[in-house]
Amino acid sequence: MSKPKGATSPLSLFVPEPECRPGDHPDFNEMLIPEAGAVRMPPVDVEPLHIHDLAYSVIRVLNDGGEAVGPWAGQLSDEDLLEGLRHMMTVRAFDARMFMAQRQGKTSFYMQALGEEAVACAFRRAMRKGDMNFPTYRQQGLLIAGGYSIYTMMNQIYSNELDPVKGRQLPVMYSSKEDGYFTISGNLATQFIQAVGWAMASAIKGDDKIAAGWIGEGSTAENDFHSALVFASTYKAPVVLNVVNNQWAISTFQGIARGNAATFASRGLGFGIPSLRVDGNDYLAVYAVAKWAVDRARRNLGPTLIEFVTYRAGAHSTSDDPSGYRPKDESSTWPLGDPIERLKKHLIRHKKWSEERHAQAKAQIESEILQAQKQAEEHGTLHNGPHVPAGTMFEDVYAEAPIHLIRQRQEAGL
Amino acid sequence: MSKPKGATSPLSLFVPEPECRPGDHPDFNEMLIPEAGAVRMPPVDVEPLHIHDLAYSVIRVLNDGGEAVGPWAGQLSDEDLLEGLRHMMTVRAFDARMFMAQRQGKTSFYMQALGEEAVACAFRRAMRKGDMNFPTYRQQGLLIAGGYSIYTMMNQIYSNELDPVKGRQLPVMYSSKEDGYFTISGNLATQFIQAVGWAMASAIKGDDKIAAGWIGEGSTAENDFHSALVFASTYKAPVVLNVVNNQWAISTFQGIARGNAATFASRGLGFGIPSLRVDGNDYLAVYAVAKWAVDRARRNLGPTLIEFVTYRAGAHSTSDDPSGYRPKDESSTWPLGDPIERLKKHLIRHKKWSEERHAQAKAQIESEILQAQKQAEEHGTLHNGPHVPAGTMFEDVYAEAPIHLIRQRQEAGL
Amino acid sequence: MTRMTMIEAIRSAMDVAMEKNPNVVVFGEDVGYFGGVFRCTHGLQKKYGSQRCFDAPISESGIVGAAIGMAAYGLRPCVEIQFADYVYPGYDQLASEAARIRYRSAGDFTVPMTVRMPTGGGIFGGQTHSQSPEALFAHVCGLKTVIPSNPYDAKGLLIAAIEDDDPVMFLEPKRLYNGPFDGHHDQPVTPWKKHELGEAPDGHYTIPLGKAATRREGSDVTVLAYGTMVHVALAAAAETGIDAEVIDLRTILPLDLEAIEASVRKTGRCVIVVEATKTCGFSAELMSVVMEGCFHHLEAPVIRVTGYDTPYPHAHEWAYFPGPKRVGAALKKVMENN
Amino acid sequence: MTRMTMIEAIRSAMDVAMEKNPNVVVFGEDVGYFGGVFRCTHGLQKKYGSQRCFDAPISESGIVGAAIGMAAYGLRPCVEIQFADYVYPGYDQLASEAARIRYRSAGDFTVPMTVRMPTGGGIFGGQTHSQSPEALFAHVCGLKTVIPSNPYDAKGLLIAAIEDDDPVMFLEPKRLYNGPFDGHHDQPVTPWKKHELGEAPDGHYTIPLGKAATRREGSDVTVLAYGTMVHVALAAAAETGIDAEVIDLRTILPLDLEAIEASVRKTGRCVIVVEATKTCGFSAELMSVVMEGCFHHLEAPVIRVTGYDTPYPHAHEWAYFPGPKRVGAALKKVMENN
Ligand SMILES: Cc1ncc(C[n+]2csc(CCOP(=O)(O)OP(=O)(O)O)c2C)c(N)n1
Ligand SMILES: Cc1ncc(C[n+]2csc(CCOP(=O)(O)OP(=O)(O)O)c2C)c(N)n1
Ligand SMILES: [Mg+2]
Ligand SMILES: [Mg+2]
Repeated sequence: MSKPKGATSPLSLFVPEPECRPGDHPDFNEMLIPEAGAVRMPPVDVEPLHIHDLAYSVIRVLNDGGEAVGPWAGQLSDEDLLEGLRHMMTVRAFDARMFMAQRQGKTSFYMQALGEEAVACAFRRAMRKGDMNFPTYRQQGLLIAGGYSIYTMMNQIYSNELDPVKGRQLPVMYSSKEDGYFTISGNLATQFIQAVGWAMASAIKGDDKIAAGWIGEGSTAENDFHSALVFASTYKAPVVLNVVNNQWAISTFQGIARGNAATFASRGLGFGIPSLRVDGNDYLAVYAVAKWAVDRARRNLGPTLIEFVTYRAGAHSTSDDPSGYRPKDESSTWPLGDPIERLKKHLIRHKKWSEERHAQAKAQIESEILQAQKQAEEHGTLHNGPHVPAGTMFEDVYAEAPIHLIRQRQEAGL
Repeated sequence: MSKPKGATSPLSLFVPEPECRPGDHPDFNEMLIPEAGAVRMPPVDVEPLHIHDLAYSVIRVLNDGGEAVGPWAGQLSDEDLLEGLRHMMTVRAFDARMFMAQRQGKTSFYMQALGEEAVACAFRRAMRKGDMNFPTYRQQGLLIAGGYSIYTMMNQIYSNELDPVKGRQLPVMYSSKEDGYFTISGNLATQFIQAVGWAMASAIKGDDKIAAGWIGEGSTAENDFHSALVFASTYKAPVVLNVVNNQWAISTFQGIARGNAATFASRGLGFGIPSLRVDGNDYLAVYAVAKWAVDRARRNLGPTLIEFVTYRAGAHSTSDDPSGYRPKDESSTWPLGDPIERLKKHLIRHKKWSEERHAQAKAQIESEILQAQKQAEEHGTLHNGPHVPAGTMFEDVYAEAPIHLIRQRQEAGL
Repeated sequence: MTRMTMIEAIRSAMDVAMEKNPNVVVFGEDVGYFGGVFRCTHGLQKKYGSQRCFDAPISESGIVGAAIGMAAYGLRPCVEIQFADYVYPGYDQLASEAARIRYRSAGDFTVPMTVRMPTGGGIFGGQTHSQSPEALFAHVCGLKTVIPSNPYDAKGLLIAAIEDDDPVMFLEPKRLYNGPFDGHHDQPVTPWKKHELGEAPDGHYTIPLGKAATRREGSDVTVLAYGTMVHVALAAAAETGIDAEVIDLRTILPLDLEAIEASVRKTGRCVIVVEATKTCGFSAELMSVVMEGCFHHLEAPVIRVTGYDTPYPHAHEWAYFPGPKRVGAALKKVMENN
Repeated sequence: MTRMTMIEAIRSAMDVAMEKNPNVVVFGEDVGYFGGVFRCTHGLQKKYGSQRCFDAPISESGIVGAAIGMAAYGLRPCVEIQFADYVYPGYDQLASEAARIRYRSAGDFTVPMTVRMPTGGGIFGGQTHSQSPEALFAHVCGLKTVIPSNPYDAKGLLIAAIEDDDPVMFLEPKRLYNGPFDGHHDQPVTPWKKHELGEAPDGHYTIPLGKAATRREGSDVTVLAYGTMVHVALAAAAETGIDAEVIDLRTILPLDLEAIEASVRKTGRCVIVVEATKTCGFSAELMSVVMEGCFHHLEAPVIRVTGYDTPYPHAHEWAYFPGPKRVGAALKKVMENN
């Protein structure tokens, strides 16, 4: 083939890279962070086309001084906030304890939500009993803020004889229909479209329950993210679609999933879905945006997409060591701060809290957790047992065991 | 569970419905159709964020009077246009003939591009030898405008002894690497991400070839549409992503795939991909937009998403009868007219063409097609053969047949 | 009782199930207003409204994924995949989710969902309208898989599938929609209206999942088949004069091991006839089941007659299709072999 | 020659292939800068630049689909799926596209692509980090499937896979990455450095796809196995004292029918050991192959030892895993049975 006329210079592949890698000095100067209070609050029945800007900004309520400011402020009482603080502190302490338990060989695996506690904890507050979450492995805050028993969570983590899922799932893969917490999948993104289906079912039945789907920013690249948006958009499903952008997907920075787009929230625009970005480390902002979206869904106005801008301060899981791919001090330079510290500062400033009470509360929470842990360990840990009897592994494959499974179980002598 | 406080009215499922169904009087009054020439032409290296409006408008060149107007006009010579007209007329006549051949029992199946001939024909003109299309079953115009042999196409349609794909594929599932036409899949949307991969390969090799992916508006709901946008966006792949919105996906109107969004083009916005909508029945506009996008790709500026607004004037395929789901006269009320008529009018107005020459050309094209058809039928039709020998069905599963296939072939005695 | 085609039987099953239980919903590509490309859902939207029967976007993974969510809520979705060849985009939702949810949540959540899809060849559909992917479901524990061979069974099994508390893959041999095609493509097919199994009750009835039916009793050899191949096997038996016992498995998971074992132990010989490609297809599982349960009774090696391990070719439909000639040859061979 | 772990062998294979052919590119989730969660691609980005080794978005279907496009262009992509359990979103691209493109275009386009993925259990990974989905590839004609059991083979087979002109699924038993695990989870594993098959040439060599290896010659019974189960079978043979011939299939498609038939005809007995779930797994195909090729030589029914037909449970890893005890019992049983 002859060289075509007008040949241009050679192409080359663009491969996005994060601003810094181990050894570099992290800085987030490029990151757009509007002032707290700067972003408007539209009515929930706003025309989606009219709020494209909200997908490119960041809704924030708490300012650097710890004041709650702007149109999204003022929705929670001091009691609510104190409770919220306690929830976040519980998640953090629980995580620390269970991380340690894994290190001590009491289970196989653990995943923390360190630094992103506000997202799940504040969101949970905007939901009602009967609503259903379709969480990822990093939304333990939904359970804890919903009052679920940490003792039961530990039993699951230890796969012990009291594990409600009978030792079948990896640690943190909880399930509680009663508490609006859909059984977690090890397969990323699958639950996002299921949340939409659940919400469609609620609408079909003329119910008033809504669903919330959860996904990490890295997992938005998965195809199920698309089918969720397609179905949510077409049937105006009463669902809130939550993208937790904690900047990292194991070793992969968010630019690999985000590509050339400015934000993950903007992925919703092409579907006519109101899409908002919120400061995920700001308990008040998360709550206000969650409430807005939940109200929309409940009023049959359809889906909302929310991007929570936060930072995965810990390792991806106990199998991961982030020092191999990001600077050690990146976490401490994260410009949106720490969600617990920020809410604490706000409450102290308002004289509803103090360093002393905080320290006390922390100690008390830790001792409650220790208590629960001891109790749980009495019922077994992964490698030492006891577990539910091994024969139960043949159950629940189907409602009733078919003949081939009955035979296999007999053969196994279990 | 007690009724939660603040219970709202019951939800209900929204199921989009087209404006009219059989028996209704079709009207497209709701459809936004800007004047020809009204939409600006940005430079190819424009910042994607600055042209969001182009995803919500329609780029048009030919006005009702047949004049070419506005910034996207003036890119093609009269000779080009005369050739383009001939391409479109050939596609239409070819389709009519092959549709008939199926009805006469000479093959199993056929799919026309009636009413959307401009899309593929004009797009092809913007590409170069060496570039690669990843077409759907409705882009026969790419082959015909590229000078591919209609005789060979017929051999494929008849699955006869000269069929280049050896009778293995349904009619219209052509393949020609030489002509930049990727082997068509019966599975919708799969080729969209493959186009991106091909383009990435070209970039990796420092080549100057680009790829074009093709998809129907209904198929944008498929997940592969998403992975294509994700990969194209992340690696700035030199690819043009074409959505042919012909309003229908078999019996399903475009609102089921589009949902609450204003346009299919807008699906690209959340990926930072320049996204344009164009009058798909306007040969000049299609060419100009295609050229813009191809130039972008060739200059390593990355992907472009194009929505071609057109209308599937015929049945979905020979297996379909649209009178079951849409008004019979919907096609004739389609406001963007017929692509052949519009280009013809333009050329006549410019005195480059006449009704007589048009009639002559039509007759000549039809006789060429008839000629080719006779020749093809000498080499067989589906039910009467001859085909390539049946034993060839065991070939090309792998580069070399493994032992189990050799044994199966022996057993079959073929 | 009414004489019905398989399409009518399937439609009637959904109608009966929707009528009986308001939690049954039906959706899929082109299934709403139009009633499906094979017309299986025709009239359901009109009767039950567009909240219970509607068109879906072209997204098999979305269809399955949304159905899982609905089932977890408490509905009983019965969805259509337009052709079995197009189920793969939904395969992750089936294999990783639908099949696993009861187990991984220890029964906290369940997925009472039915996924219907036309399967198999014989219609000149080429490689993407002719596939038989049942083995890919059978290998995934947690799924059930049903493949009826006639209108009576199709209706009873589909109602049972919809009422089942687990995810059921319901494969409809499309070549049987209008009559009991036996592979003699050059002969007219008897319409279902003239076939005994074309008769079905109008109302509600079920056929239990996991029970095979003996279509022809015989003492020479057992033929294990399902779907279209049941009719091919019956034709081959008639034409060879070999006294074959033809077993229609009806559901391949759960599999009626007892019926298989009883028959093969009786006849001492077995031919397995499956339309799908050979390697690692369900024919292999049937081989294994016979080996494990009947080895000492076997008088000859079991033979598989299947589709070849190539994609389904368009022009060579009949060279590819495992028709009565190939099955007859296998019957003769298995009888010779001592 | 260097002593290497299986991870090092796999890395070395990619290194050698990339060095030799500039058209070889490597990508997948976390494989670029970081070098993969199992570190198999560690150092490749540094050596070959980010245009030839890079991170992919979390989209298995995108990874496979893009690789198909690249292969059609003329590259030889070797992509990683982080765990075999996550291949399902890419299954449509594999089954409907990669496997079909040569056939449907009559060789006009081809897909010389390798898809690597860690497979199997034994690491307390629970049901989504322990699966063995090879049967789902073996049933799809057009794909090849390789499962090595040691570093030497892994390197030679992976180079052969990358240089093969067809799509190859390359399953890496993750429990073997660091040593020849034989199922004795309560005993330390010999590291590869101390194992003869841990030694591999530094440079280029290939092992042909489709050739089995006899790991232990024997006359009592043939054991068919691959991946981790090869080591389990060897342990069971040693422990029972039964003179088993252990055949490591290495590639299951193409399958070395001749080696299987020769061995089973010699021994007259066969045990099939496969980690995957039983029903319709590759163990069923092996059963069938033995039935078809060796029936008249068999002195006892062939036995399958496999994973049970349940998802892979977390806490009951060792009750589930088909270890040497279960294999030993099968060996004894097959010897008793006459
Ligand atoms: C389908 C699938 N592919 C890959 C994985 C492996 N994996 C587990 S977590 C993870 C990263 C997810 O990142 P993100 O979505 O950002 O969530 P985060 O961990 O940051 O909360 C990957 C790739 C998986 N679990 N499922
Ligand atoms: C994966 C898959 N699902 C379903 C089908 C069946 N099918 C063939 S064409 C079609 C409609 C496609 O509509 P659209 O994308 O708008 O393209 P058009 O036919 O209008 O050109 C459908 C549903 C298929 N071929 N592949
Ligand atoms: Mg993340
Ligand atoms: Mg269309």
